[in-house]
Amino acid sequence: MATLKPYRRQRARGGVPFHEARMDLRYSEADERFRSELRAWLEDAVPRFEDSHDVPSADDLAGRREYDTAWQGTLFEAGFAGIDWPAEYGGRGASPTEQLVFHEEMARVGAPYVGMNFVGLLHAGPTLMSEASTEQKERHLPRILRGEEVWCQGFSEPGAGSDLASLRCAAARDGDEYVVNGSKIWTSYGEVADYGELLVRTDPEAPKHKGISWLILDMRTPGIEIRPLRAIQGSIEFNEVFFDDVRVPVRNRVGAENDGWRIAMVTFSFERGTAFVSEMIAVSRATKELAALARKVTRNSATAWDDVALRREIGRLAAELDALWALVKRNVSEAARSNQPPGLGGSVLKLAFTELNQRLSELTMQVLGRAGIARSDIGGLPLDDLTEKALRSLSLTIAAGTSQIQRNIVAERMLGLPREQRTES
Amino acid sequence: MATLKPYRRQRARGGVPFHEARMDLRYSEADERFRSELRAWLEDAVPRFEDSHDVPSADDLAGRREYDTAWQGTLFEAGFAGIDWPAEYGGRGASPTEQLVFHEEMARVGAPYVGMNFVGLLHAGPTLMSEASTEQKERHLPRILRGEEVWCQGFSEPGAGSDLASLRCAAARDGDEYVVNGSKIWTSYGEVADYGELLVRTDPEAPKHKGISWLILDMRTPGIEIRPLRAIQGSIEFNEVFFDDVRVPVRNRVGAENDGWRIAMVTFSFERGTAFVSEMIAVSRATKELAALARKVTRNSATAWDDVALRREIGRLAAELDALWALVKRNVSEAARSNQPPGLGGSVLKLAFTELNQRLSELTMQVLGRAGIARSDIGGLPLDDLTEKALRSLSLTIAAGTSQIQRNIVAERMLGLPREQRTES
Amino acid sequence: MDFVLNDEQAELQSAFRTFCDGRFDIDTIRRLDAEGSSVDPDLWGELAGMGVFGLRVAESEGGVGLSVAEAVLVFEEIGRAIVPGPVLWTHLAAGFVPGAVDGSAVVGGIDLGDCAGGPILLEHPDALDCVLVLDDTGVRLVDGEDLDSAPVAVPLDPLTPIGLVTHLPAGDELGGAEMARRLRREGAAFVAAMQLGIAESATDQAVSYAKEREQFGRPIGSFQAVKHICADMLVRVEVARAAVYAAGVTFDDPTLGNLERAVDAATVCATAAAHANTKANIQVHGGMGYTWEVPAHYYLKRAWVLETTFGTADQAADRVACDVGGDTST
Amino acid sequence: MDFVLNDEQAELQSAFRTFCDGRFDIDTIRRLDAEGSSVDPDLWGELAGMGVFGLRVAESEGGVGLSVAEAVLVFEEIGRAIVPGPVLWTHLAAGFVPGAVDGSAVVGGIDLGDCAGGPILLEHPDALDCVLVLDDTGVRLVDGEDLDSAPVAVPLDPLTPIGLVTHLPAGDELGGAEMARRLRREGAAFVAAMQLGIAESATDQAVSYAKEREQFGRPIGSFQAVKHICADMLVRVEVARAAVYAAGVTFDDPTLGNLERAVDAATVCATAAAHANTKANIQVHGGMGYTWEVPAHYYLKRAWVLETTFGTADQAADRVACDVGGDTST
Repeated sequence: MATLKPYRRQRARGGVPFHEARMDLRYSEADERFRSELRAWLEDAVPRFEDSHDVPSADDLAGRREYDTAWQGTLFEAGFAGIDWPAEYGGRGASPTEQLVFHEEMARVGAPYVGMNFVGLLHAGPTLMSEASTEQKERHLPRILRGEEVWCQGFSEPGAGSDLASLRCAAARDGDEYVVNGSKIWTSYGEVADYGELLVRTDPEAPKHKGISWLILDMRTPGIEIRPLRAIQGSIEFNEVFFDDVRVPVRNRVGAENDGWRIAMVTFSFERGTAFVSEMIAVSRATKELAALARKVTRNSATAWDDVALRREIGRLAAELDALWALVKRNVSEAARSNQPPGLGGSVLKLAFTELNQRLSELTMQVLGRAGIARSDIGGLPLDDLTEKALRSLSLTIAAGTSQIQRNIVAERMLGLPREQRTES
Repeated sequence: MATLKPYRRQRARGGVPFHEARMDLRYSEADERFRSELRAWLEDAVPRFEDSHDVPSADDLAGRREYDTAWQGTLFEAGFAGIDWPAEYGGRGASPTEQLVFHEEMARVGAPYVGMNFVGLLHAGPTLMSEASTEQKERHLPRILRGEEVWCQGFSEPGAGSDLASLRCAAARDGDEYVVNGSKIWTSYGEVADYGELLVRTDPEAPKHKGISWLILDMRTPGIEIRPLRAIQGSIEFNEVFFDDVRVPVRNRVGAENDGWRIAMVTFSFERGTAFVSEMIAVSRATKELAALARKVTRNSATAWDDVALRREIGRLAAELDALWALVKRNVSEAARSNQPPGLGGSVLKLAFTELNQRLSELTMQVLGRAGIARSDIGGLPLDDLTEKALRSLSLTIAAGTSQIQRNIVAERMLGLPREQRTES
Repeated sequence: MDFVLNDEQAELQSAFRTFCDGRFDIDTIRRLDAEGSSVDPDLWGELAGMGVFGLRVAESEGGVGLSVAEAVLVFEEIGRAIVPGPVLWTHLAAGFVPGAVDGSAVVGGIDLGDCAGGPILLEHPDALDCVLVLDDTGVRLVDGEDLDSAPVAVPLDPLTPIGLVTHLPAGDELGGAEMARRLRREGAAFVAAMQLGIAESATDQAVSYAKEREQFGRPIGSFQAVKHICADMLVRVEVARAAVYAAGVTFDDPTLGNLERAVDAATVCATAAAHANTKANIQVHGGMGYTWEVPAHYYLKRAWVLETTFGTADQAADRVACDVGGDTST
Repeated sequence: MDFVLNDEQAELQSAFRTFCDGRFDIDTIRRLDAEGSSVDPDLWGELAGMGVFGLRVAESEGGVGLSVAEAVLVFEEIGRAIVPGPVLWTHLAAGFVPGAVDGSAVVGGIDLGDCAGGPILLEHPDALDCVLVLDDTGVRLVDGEDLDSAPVAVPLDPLTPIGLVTHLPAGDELGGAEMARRLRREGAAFVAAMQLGIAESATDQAVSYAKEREQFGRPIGSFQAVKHICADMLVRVEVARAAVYAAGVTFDDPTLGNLERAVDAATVCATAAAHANTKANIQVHGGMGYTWEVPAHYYLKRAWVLETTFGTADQAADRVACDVGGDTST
């Protein structure tokens, strides 16, 4: 008769201690040693950094650049920049799980956020590591880690959003230079960035995915004009960038000519994989703060907390966040095992997390009630922060691939449903 | 300077009393007279009918036919059959608003439901009135009204659901007969119906919408085989019907040969327009009963009613139902003004009402809690009725055009969005 | 029963829509935003000239003499055009606050029920001549000069500047609890009408963008995902419209049914429509949707402000539940 | 940290899935339904032989000696195959109710907390040798012979027959409040595992139907409306899986965190996944979905039964909220 006993015996025979062999959520001793070291350093470093640097306002781009890069430099000096980057570029060469510990500890003490180093550290850097020439890597990676180079992204165009591959920004070869004409949009921090990761069309005759190249763009090159765009929450978060005969050396191309689409896809897998670990920790904290707020805010004779419907939704969101955090750990474990960037699981995470984040925003506005019509802190309520987050959350189901596009990806690539009948010219 | 005053003055000048000229929810005096008459009759007729007829069980199809047609006959005798049908076919020739009053009063006293007369009274009958020959109308319409003819519907096929126009059930012309071969599905009460409204393909070569005809099928014709299908709630609600050389006289065709698709569309506008007026009244009553139930059901130390989340959802559903009822009145008013069957507004109503109905079901199961795992009345809880409704509600977003198809209709025909790229062979 | 607009009502609404299209087009909204002014004297005068404030005041008293059902049609258009300023409060005040009917007095207001337990916030504080104050016991009128408020640096809706009231004098009593109840009920109905207008405008914006914007070689409105978002927007609008118009008609003919419940149903449905549709409009617009390049954000923000004006949808749903359940305890 | 199944765990799960595919295929489910029997002695024996009841009992006591995390994998498959019968209660009883470990005693159970205020209902009443009864004060064992119940003519789930308990004797006390809490917590975790399996199976069924079924000349799964329904199903499954496996791992290593909260998170996510996915599966199947021609309805009904077994998702969410808010009052 069939039995499940062999599965127990087999393991016993293998001689591997039971608790090490199985699915495990516990950080390793090495991870915990790293945590202690980092925690000890942060305890001293964060207050010291905050004492010597004023937090700039959202509109002060130069100030934010200065602040964000200074913190990155501080991390680098202490050996905490690029936890999972190879040591040869100044990284720590540690495991993905240590990277996770890093995020946890940074969030725990409320250390400065990655800020303007976002594109360099999380998009361009990993792409260069995977696809660039040795010279390109040596030129840029250490400077990104040290906070000496700020990057921005030039992928989307006004006419090429969800259909990114239809981009038209053209790079015509002229000797050992490309001459770039066209425009890009959603380039965060374009005004103060040093470099941009730029997708251009190098072969207008080829099928749309086949004629694209990936360039390193020096943002100080003549012919670049920047028009700031105001985001829903009111601050300037991104720009439209216009290119008028902008000359980019051919040696700044990453990978082969016309192979840029494949390279960009590498970036997206990073973007979808771990990009919101920090945000997730922030949201987890926000859920706790919302509960505390709900217990304080009175509405008529009771508190918002006394409204079971609101309270239960806080519980639901917290429960789902716990689940998503476990899902991150699974994704990280898979990445660690396979030594590959996180895969399609990132789309699942993005769909679930962005929707959860928006539900949290709606709930926050409900708890705030009438006070939420103001965006400056009054009556002891952190309205500035909460309303800004609530408005900002509306971008989450759009930026970096709309939820509609993510559902297509999940359905077609993970579930194997037939591809959309899309016109691919 | 521009001013809105002329709009007031213009009306005053017109001499029409203010309260009669404007948008109005009040039934007319004629409607109210009809209501009094009907109410007086029902007060006596319903108990008398119920005394002399046992309510048959869900599985007793013959019994249900007998019961439903007997009630229809009773209505006819009293002059209350086919309120808005022309007098020449035995109807009352009254207005759509009186039809609405009829539904309200029937629901108010819990009179027997239309039941098996559904297809005849609400689908086939109106279609015949609009499209059939005088002879066909005279033959069938009075008998439908008197409860002497029960109809079923043979439109969908196993391979033609949402894509109804791809139907393949073939009718080959043989002299003055069609020879029908193929199968149909979802024919409610097929076993006990006298006639069926049948869509068949009469020109296999034509584009799919162009080769369809609409036939009156005598269900006693040889060659018809019926396979009952069990619905999710457990009872036999519909059938698959197989046709093996079934001969239908050409004179039983309604409208021109190959014009059946257009005629079927007429039916659908009825189906979507007023088909759920009775159900809506039933749901409104169910909401009230659910509130009463929630106030009785105890969960630990409190009642379900004490759970604000559940109570608020009851309030939301009731509020939305009020709105849908007003929407019905608007649709009926429009139909009365234009003397046309209800239009696309029916798709809006169907989308909103079916979803609301399912939310009510979910809420009902939540209020029932653990008791809902039983479907027989126990502990004073009407579990039989409530669980049956909850299960049955799952069909609502599918039957008579799925919600997905309804959204296509709303988007394409009401909002003018571009048509789906569907292969139309 | 004839629950569709009659010709005159349709003309009234269409005339006011034409007025708004001309005077409160999106460029004007952007200009007012840039100038930080929510009440422009010229535009306010034009609103007064149209009769918006005296819409329900008898002709003999300088008003237009329309019914609530017709005023609802006008407020639907005010919502559709996100007309800024304390239009609703001034309209509510017309008839008993001198100068309101012809707009010469700009009247704001505070429903203390909305602020219960939180800071007391006043919309358009700098533009007001006087302020109506409602609470459970009655209605008071406070002179704008006598009330102290600190400006809130950033309001949620750029076109609804906010002041934090630091001193609220007692003012003059205008009426008791019954009058407060009536004003709240009327206010809630007109807020629902504005939310309906916002939900409609969001639908129109999304649908026209979906028809124009191409991706993957086709208009995005040909993709089912976008198409179905738009269809659901229209469903919410039609449901809300039925509820809002029914509430208006019930005001004018209270024997039709429970007026409070009709208003609550309008609040529940119109709030849901405005909230979901303004969000869906942003989603359909993609990246552009969360910038100030397209007006979608103004609509979302206005809808959020209106959600807590004269009571929330949750409060309305709770009351409807109690009515359905025959629960008189709350 | 390595939060993926190791090879042996994957093999364990796959072996048990193969077993279920063979023994509890849909024809068997239909046969049991037709026969009105939820506990077939031969199949029960095979479950016992596989070690399902003694999964977590030490080998020295006749069990398999696996951990909770691994038992969770087995219960996920029990859910996926909608294996009928009181498998969970007998599993929970193994180790302290004689005969449970080898299936020779069929053990049912009642959590009086689930029935609070309502009728006391017992699943599979005719098949039980004895019944565990949990309440806040402890755990009792009642002999099946001593308990009176009236059969309920129609159960919600055709494979979960129900009896209305008319006489519930005191029985023998097996343990106190702490034991009751432990059994409830374990029970809730395994229910969540079964709901996960149901949600997965519903997704598989919907996806394969969407690939096969053609309308308008293409598989319905090529339409975005259907495609996105399926994508959302997978998202719910993956979120639920993370929560359910995390709860299992936390049982085995309680120092990882708050065990009650981990179980509650699993309940919230797995209940939502099973509820929404079984409903979505019916919608994707169209007309067929609400007939007995396809198994979709069995899954929906089982999911509904499990929703009120060892506490509801609402109760779990309320507890998580109190934990997040530091509210110890409830």
